Amino acid sequence: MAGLRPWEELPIGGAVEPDPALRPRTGGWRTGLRPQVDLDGCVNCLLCWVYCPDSAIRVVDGAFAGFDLDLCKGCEICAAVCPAETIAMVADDG
Amino acid sequence: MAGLRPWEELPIGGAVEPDPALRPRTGGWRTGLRPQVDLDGCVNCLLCWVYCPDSAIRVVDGAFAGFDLDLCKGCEICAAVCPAETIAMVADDG
Amino acid sequence: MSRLKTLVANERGTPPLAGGHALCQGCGIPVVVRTVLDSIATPKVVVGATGCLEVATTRFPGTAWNVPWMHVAFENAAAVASGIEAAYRALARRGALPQDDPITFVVFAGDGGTYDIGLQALSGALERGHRFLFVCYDNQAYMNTGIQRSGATPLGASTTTTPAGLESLGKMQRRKDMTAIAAAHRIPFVGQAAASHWYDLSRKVEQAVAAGGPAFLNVLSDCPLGWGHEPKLFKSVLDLAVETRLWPLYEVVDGSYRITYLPKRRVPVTEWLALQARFTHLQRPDAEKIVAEIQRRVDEDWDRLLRRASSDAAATEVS
Amino acid sequence: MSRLKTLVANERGTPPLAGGHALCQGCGIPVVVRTVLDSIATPKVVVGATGCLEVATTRFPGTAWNVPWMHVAFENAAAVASGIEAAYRALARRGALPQDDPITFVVFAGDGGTYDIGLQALSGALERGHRFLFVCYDNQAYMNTGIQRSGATPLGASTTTTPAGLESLGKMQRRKDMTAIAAAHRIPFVGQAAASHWYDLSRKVEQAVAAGGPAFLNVLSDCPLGWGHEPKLFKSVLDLAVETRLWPLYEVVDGSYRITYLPKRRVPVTEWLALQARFTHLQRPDAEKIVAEIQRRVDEDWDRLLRRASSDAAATEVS
Amino acid sequence: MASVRTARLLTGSEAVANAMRQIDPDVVPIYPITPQTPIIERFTRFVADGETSTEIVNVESEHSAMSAAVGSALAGARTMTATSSQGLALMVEVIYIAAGMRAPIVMAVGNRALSAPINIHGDHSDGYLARDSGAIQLFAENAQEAYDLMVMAPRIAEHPDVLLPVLVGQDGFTITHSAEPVELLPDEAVRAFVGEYRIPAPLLDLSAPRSQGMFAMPDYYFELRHQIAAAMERAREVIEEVAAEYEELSGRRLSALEEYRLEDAERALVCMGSTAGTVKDVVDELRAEGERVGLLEVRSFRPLPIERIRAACSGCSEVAVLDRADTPGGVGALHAECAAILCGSRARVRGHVYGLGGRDLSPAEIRAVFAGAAPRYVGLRSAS
Amino acid sequence: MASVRTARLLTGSEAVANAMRQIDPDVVPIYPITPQTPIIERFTRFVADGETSTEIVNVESEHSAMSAAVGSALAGARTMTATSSQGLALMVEVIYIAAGMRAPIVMAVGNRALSAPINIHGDHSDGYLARDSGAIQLFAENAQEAYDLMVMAPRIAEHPDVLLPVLVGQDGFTITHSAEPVELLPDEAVRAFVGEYRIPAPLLDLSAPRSQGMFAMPDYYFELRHQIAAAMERAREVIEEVAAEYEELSGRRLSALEEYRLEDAERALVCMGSTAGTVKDVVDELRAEGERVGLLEVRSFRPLPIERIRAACSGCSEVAVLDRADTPGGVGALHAECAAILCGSRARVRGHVYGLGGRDLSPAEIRAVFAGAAPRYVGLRSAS
Amino acid sequence: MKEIRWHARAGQGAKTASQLYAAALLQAGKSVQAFPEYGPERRGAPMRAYTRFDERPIRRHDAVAMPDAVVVLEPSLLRDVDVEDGLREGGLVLVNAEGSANGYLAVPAERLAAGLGSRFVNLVMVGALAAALGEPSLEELQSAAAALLGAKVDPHALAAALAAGWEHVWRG
Amino acid sequence: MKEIRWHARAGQGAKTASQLYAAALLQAGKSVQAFPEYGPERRGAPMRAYTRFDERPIRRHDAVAMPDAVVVLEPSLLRDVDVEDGLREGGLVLVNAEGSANGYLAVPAERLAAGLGSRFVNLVMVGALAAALGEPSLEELQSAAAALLGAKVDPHALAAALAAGWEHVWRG
Ligand SMILES: Cc1ncc(C[n+]2csc(CCOP(=O)(O)OP(=O)(O)O)c2C)c(N)n1
Ligand SMILES: Cc1ncc(C[n+]2csc(CCOP(=O)(O)OP(=O)(O)O)c2C)c(N)n1
Ligand code: SF4
Ligand code: SF4
Ligand code: SF4
Ligand code: SF4
Ligand code: SF4
Ligand code: SF4
Ligand SMILES: [Mg+2]
Ligand SMILES: [Mg+2]
Repeated sequence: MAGLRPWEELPIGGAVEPDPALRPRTGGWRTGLRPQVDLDGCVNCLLCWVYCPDSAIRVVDGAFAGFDLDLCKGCEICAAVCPAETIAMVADDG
Repeated sequence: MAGLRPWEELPIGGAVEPDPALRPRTGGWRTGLRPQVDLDGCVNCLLCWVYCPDSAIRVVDGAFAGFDLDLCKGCEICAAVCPAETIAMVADDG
Repeated sequence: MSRLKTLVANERGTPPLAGGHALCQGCGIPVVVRTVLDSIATPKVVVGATGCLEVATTRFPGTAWNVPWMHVAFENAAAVASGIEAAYRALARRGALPQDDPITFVVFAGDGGTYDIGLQALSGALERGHRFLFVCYDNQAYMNTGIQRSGATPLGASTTTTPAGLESLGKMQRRKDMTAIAAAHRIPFVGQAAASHWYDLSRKVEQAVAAGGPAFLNVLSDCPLGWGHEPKLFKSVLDLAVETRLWPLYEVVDGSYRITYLPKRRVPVTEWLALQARFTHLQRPDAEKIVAEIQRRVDEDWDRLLRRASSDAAATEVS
Repeated sequence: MSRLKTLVANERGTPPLAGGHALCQGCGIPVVVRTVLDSIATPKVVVGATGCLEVATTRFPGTAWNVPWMHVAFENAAAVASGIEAAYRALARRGALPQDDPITFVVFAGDGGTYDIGLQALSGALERGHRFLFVCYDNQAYMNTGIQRSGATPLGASTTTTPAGLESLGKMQRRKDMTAIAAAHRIPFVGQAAASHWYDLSRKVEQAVAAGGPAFLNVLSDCPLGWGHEPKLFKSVLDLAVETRLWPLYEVVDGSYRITYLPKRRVPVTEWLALQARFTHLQRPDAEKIVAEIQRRVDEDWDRLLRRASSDAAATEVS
Repeated sequence: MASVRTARLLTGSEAVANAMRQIDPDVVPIYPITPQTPIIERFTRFVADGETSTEIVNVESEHSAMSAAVGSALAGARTMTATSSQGLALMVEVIYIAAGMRAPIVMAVGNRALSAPINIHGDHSDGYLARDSGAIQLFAENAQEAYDLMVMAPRIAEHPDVLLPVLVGQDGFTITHSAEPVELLPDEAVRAFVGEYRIPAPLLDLSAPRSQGMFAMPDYYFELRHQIAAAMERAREVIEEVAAEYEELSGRRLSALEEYRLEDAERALVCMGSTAGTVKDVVDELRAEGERVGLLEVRSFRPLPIERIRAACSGCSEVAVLDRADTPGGVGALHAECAAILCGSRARVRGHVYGLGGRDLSPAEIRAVFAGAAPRYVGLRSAS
Repeated sequence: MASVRTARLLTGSEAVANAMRQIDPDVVPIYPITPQTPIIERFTRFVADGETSTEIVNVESEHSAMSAAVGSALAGARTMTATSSQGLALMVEVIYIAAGMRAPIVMAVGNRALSAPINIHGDHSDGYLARDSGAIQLFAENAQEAYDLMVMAPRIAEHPDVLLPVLVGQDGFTITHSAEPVELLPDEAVRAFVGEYRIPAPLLDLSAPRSQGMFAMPDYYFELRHQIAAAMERAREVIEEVAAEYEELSGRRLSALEEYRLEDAERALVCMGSTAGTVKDVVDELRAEGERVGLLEVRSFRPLPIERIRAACSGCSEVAVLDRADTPGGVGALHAECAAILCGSRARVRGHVYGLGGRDLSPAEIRAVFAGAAPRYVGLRSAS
Repeated sequence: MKEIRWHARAGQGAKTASQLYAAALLQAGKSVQAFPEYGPERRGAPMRAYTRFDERPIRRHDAVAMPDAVVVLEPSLLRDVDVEDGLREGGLVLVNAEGSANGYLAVPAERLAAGLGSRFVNLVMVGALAAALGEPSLEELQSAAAALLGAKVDPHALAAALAAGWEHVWRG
Repeated sequence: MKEIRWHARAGQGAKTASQLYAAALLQAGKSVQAFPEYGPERRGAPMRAYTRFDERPIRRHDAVAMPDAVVVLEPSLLRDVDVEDGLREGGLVLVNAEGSANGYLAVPAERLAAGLGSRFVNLVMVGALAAALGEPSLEELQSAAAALLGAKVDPHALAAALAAGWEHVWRG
């Protein structure tokens, strides 16, 4: 338990402020497949964004802008719900 | 606390079998009035029996048979519900 | 045998609940208990929640109960009954019951032990389908501890935890509709009854016991002390609750609503309020709105009930 | 702005619930949470019951929440929210709030924390009229502890406490109808929704927040682990629950029922069952009766719902 | 003890309800249970009459009372409640949580026996049930002390080094329902004494959104939970600081421990609550008879004033500890802890259990305890 | 410890579920909570497969689990259940009641820390919470003992002189989830060992209707509640009787207290549960190094084998007591009670708190405890 | 120290009587204590209350075992209850009754109250007790009653009831 | 005593591996212990399990701090987790990987399992570990697997997976 803080340094009652650095990098949880988009086919319906359980769909200026693979757990939901069928699951080699 | 039993003599878990002798004689709770019936007027509807909270209406062979003044608390409900108006509340002189 | 004769017969000898208990003069609870238990022909086992009934009938070493009776705590009567009923089934299956008679399990709990602190145990038991009859004697407040508001306390009532005062007009929330909540559990039988209407109550008990699953009865029961009226007004005050449509008598059988008593004319709720000291403050000028609101809700609820009952009746006819 | 744009806008910057939480791959819960919170424009304060959502988002010292969030225990989320809301009102009255923004209070609890162990606290809070939105993410079992049956588990489902086995066909009781139970509380807004139907859900959230009193939303949320299906079937399996009428989408506004989505055709429940490993044993010949019973109850409940909705609609038109 | 001249006749419940009125907390979740009910009844009447502006939350169970209190206190509102017996037992899960989340809730307790059998009278079983919870527990000797401790409680609970729930106990009926002379401080004095409610991380502070009530694995649980023990240590000093300040205001000193005629005592009796008053009379009598006896009245059961107990008994050869709660199959709590504290001193420590479920303790029985002639269970009717 | 040859690899949970299968109780109300859940999961699978004929009651909360258990056990059916942590806390009100009503319920406990913060790992806080309840509490050292104690438990609970709930504790995860060699007795042997369920006043006996769970005033409460303490005294002997009989059957002796190499020990350590195994290894090491050390493993926390503890430590000059639960502001339970027991002996009694929320206790730390070099809170990360 | 025991039926105001008597003594500079003894029984059931007073501060909280005086608000209780239980040698028993009652000091409180058109039988008995024990003064009683109950009831009615009992005994 | 640490993602069967290895050793007459280490994280998150074995009865229940061998079922963990943490001098690290992996002993368990048409990567690694440590025998492993998992899965498939791992290492 090296690196863990002693009791004197912990916040009162364990109340914490959010610190993104302390969140697990859940991209590592993927088990072989990752989503890939063919942007040409994207109609910007953002249904992938709505239904992604891991907030791994990036939206910039209201438009679909790719995947956050640090977060994406590879569930394939985006691929399944994309009405344009423009998301495919591909081998996760990285 | 004279007359009370020692712990060794109490039933397991305090489970008791009913013993009428240990019930309070609630007739003593009356505060001035007791019910009196004019049997002539009684139509044997037994509504007094149904609505007496203290089980103080005697029924013998399916017929109204007077009050159990050891139990009657003098609430006047019987008098109020008697459709024949044949129960009156009278001074409770002993 | 007439229903009344049956009741008398069932109580003969050792009545399930004996006189010589310590409930208040004129309390409505024993009327409910006697009518319910006398309407059941089989042997009965009774479970009680903490409350006036329990406290005033079982001071050690005496008891007013001549039937097997168990109390564990305030909030868990339905769970205790679940355990007893499960034991009964387990022992029956193994042929290990002390005797063969079929037993009817009856739970008595006040509105506090039903609407509030006992709701969860009840709801769970209803979902699991234990076969018992749960009877709520609803006197609209925690009476045993001295008249505190409960989920059953009606809008505007003064209680010791919602006292009318310089800046208060009593309880400011409507009562929970516990009968509707029980009905939403879709158990075989749910009924709403009143201590004043013995025949209706007795008939519902009979149906409930026959229903073959969990049954719930919500019985309005007066508390002269907490409502603030003379004991002798027992029947008047309950009758008025029914006649004003404030406490409709109805049943929900397998999910279908049926009104079992149709009041003749619209009696304004003010007549009911006027009988009880807990509503005295509603005669203050600043309380007019509350009274109107009470009436409005009574009307609205009654209309909804009529609607449910008539559409359910229509469906039954069709099918 | 379209509803979707609004959601996107509300999540921009620091999303209320951030990615990088530890819920399973493909879990439906975060979809519910995001849609609900993104549909609310005001600042939000969130209360959570123990369950997958809580455990997987708040391992000390990290948290996935960017909004004020509190968890106390499994069974008391509604009571905790009552206290927070009461504090808010008390401080507002005294002008002592840290800031002026109006706050929306949202509670998230699983079906276990809503239908079962959390029911009583919820019921009490609804009766008292606290102003918060209680969202049940209903995945039909205790998932956090490893898929045990809850009051929400449907008839026939195999769970680790109602396992299908040589002498068992899974859970033998129907599920509690929690939406109807909440509706029986006569609060301003009750809704039934599904994680798969984001628009319907989002619209209901908006209505619920605007309702000006306690609001309850029962949202079907899938659990690929507990239901036994591939994560990618998220939408298919939920869609089928809706289309089979097993999980109707409807709302109860001020006591009146309204169906918000009418499935096009009658899809048999077997289609829904077939997708999920928890129902595999229902393909055994001895399970035919159970399947028929499931279908019968779905039909019966749907008919009743239609009836309620149409008679309520008629009444609204009249008045 | 109040000076009789300026005192009013109040029950312990009324005294505490008045303290609450004067403190004017923001939120008070309530649920009735004998014998604390008169507290919340009296207090809601104050609210109904506009004498305080508190938000009352009429919850549906004690579990919810404490849960609502945690939510409210950590949201940023001064929060109080009250309970007894089964109510405390039902909410005890949440008392532990309140301590762990450092919620400075003040709760009046009308101490009462636990079921079964059900009994509504006084003993300390309910307080004992929460003795590991991390809540501070103070026991009043009489109605005046119940009032005084209730006024001190928010200052202790909310002290930045403490931030723990404080339970102010008074014996059921014996204090809750006994009318005694009670001197109230002026309303303004109480308001000034308790001051504003401040906690380090109010949930409603939107500028710093925080997650509260976290999940902790073995890597952090011990450290997080240890905050409570550390806060308790500090509370020992804080209680004395607050007591000193309160003495300046009221003339009454409510220390965690009261040593009564213990200076040169050979034999000491240790107890809590209303019994202490009766014992004082007996001590006076025995002293008059030439016996070197004294009383150690524990007012703060949690934190227990360990060092002071050791010091106070340093001269004693016999110490009899009275527990008003039983520990079947084990050693009574106060007895065992005093034994641990005095282990190694020259004192022989004895334990007695008494007064369960409202059983009276008579001066004659107290004399027997001092004389070493009392059985372990004092006042129990036994065939032998 | 199982003989490895005939043993199966089972977790503590599986071992206990198997004991339940063999006992085949009539009614088992269940509610899931980590880490006991595997017990009820495994057991319901036995039921689903027809390996027992138990009536499972899938309750909606632990409060109801214990309530249903009281109803069932007193109705006349052998009844078991299981819980942990918050579940035990939520039902603790009813555990007291079960004891007072003399309901011989057997409950498996996967001991776990209490919130807040929420933590699912092992410590003894939950058991400690119920230490005054009147329930017997046994703590297993490993999976084998969990099984053995579970088989013994009905005999203890249902003994006519006892009639109390029995909690069979095993450390969360460390035992519940650790697979170890476990020897099961033959099914018939277990059935014969536990025998038929008999209680003096079954509710379902219509021939003698009784009222149970009465209201008691101060005139009778003390006496009624005292039945528990008296039954606990008797339980001390009953446990040894049952242990002796069980030894004949199994070859394993599970006494209320195990003295490990204590004969001539100068320094003793006292602890409960899975830690005892690790301590035994350390004792062996230290003995090998020539140190006169030993272990006192408490298997029966309630009733605590008071006389035997006194006797076992009579020769020791130092006794270190390890509490796997904290008592903030007070003295640890086992520490305090051992101190009370040993008060007057020549032993210096020290207390340590360790292992909260699953914090590991290493052999090195145990050595430090023996050496008197460990801090009060062993294993706590501290800045100082 | 002096100790009084009050016997009545629940609902007859024994608790109020015990407190009022104490309040008046408190005004008179005494140290006091007053407490009721409840059971699960309801309105109508026998119950007791107690008053203690002393020159020195009262600290004890044990039960009143040997009262110096007993006041019986409800004569029918004489049937069921041993009102003399524990009474000190030479202790006083005051009973609400006409004429004489088992040789106890009878005060026709029912009648006296009725004569005033009031229900305050309990106050009549408090007045009677004060007269019998010689403390506190009628004025102290009346002013304490006004303070304790005056918000709900006309102080004159209170004063009259107290006076009626006081005078009945005083005049002998 | 020997101690093994297993690294995997939740759902990949590390707990089963740790128990199976222990069960086989138990059959072989050893004293054993196997336990997982859980967190709140779900399927996909890193987790650990442990196996202990010894000639003498194992009584200790402390954590495994210094394992003699580490088995990594999921190669991607090497990125985030220090698999060598606490490893004893000369301790063995077995990784499910092709070719070599950071100098650890690589077992292409994914490929070997796939080659058998099975998903039992964990069993392949168990076989490999047994071969590497020289105990228990493959037969003991296979019979333990049949006893532990045979009710749900075809024992031949289990045996094949174990053999594949065992042989891969054995053949070197
Ligand atoms: C956990 C718990 N909380 C509170 C109480 C105190 N208590 C006992 S009975 C009661 C009120 C009962 O009210 P209700 O159920 O309506 O029955 P009634 O008194 O009206 O008969 C209360 C608050 C208790 N016994 N247990
Ligand atoms: C009093 C209490 N009992 C049991 C538990 C254990 N427990 C924690 S979460 C949970 C299941 C939650 O189920 P649900 O509410 O449906 O949420 P989900 O896990 O499905 O997200 C259980 C049983 C607990 N934390 N507290
Ligand atoms: S769902 Fe498909 S079409 Fe819609 S935004 Fe996502 S990628 Fe584009
Ligand atoms: S695969 Fe799943 S987690 Fe990844 S982006 Fe698509 S929906 Fe999100
Ligand atoms: S109610 Fe009247 S008429 Fe009817 S039985 Fe009674 S006395 Fe007779
Ligand atoms: S007066 Fe009341 S108690 Fe007496 S008989 Fe009539 S109804 Fe019964
Ligand atoms: S208080 Fe009310 S409910 Fe209770 S016994 Fe008296 S009248 Fe009946
Ligand atoms: S177990 Fe089910 S509900 Fe829980 S996180 Fe996993 S998928 Fe979601
Ligand atoms: Mg009630
Ligand atoms: Mg769930």
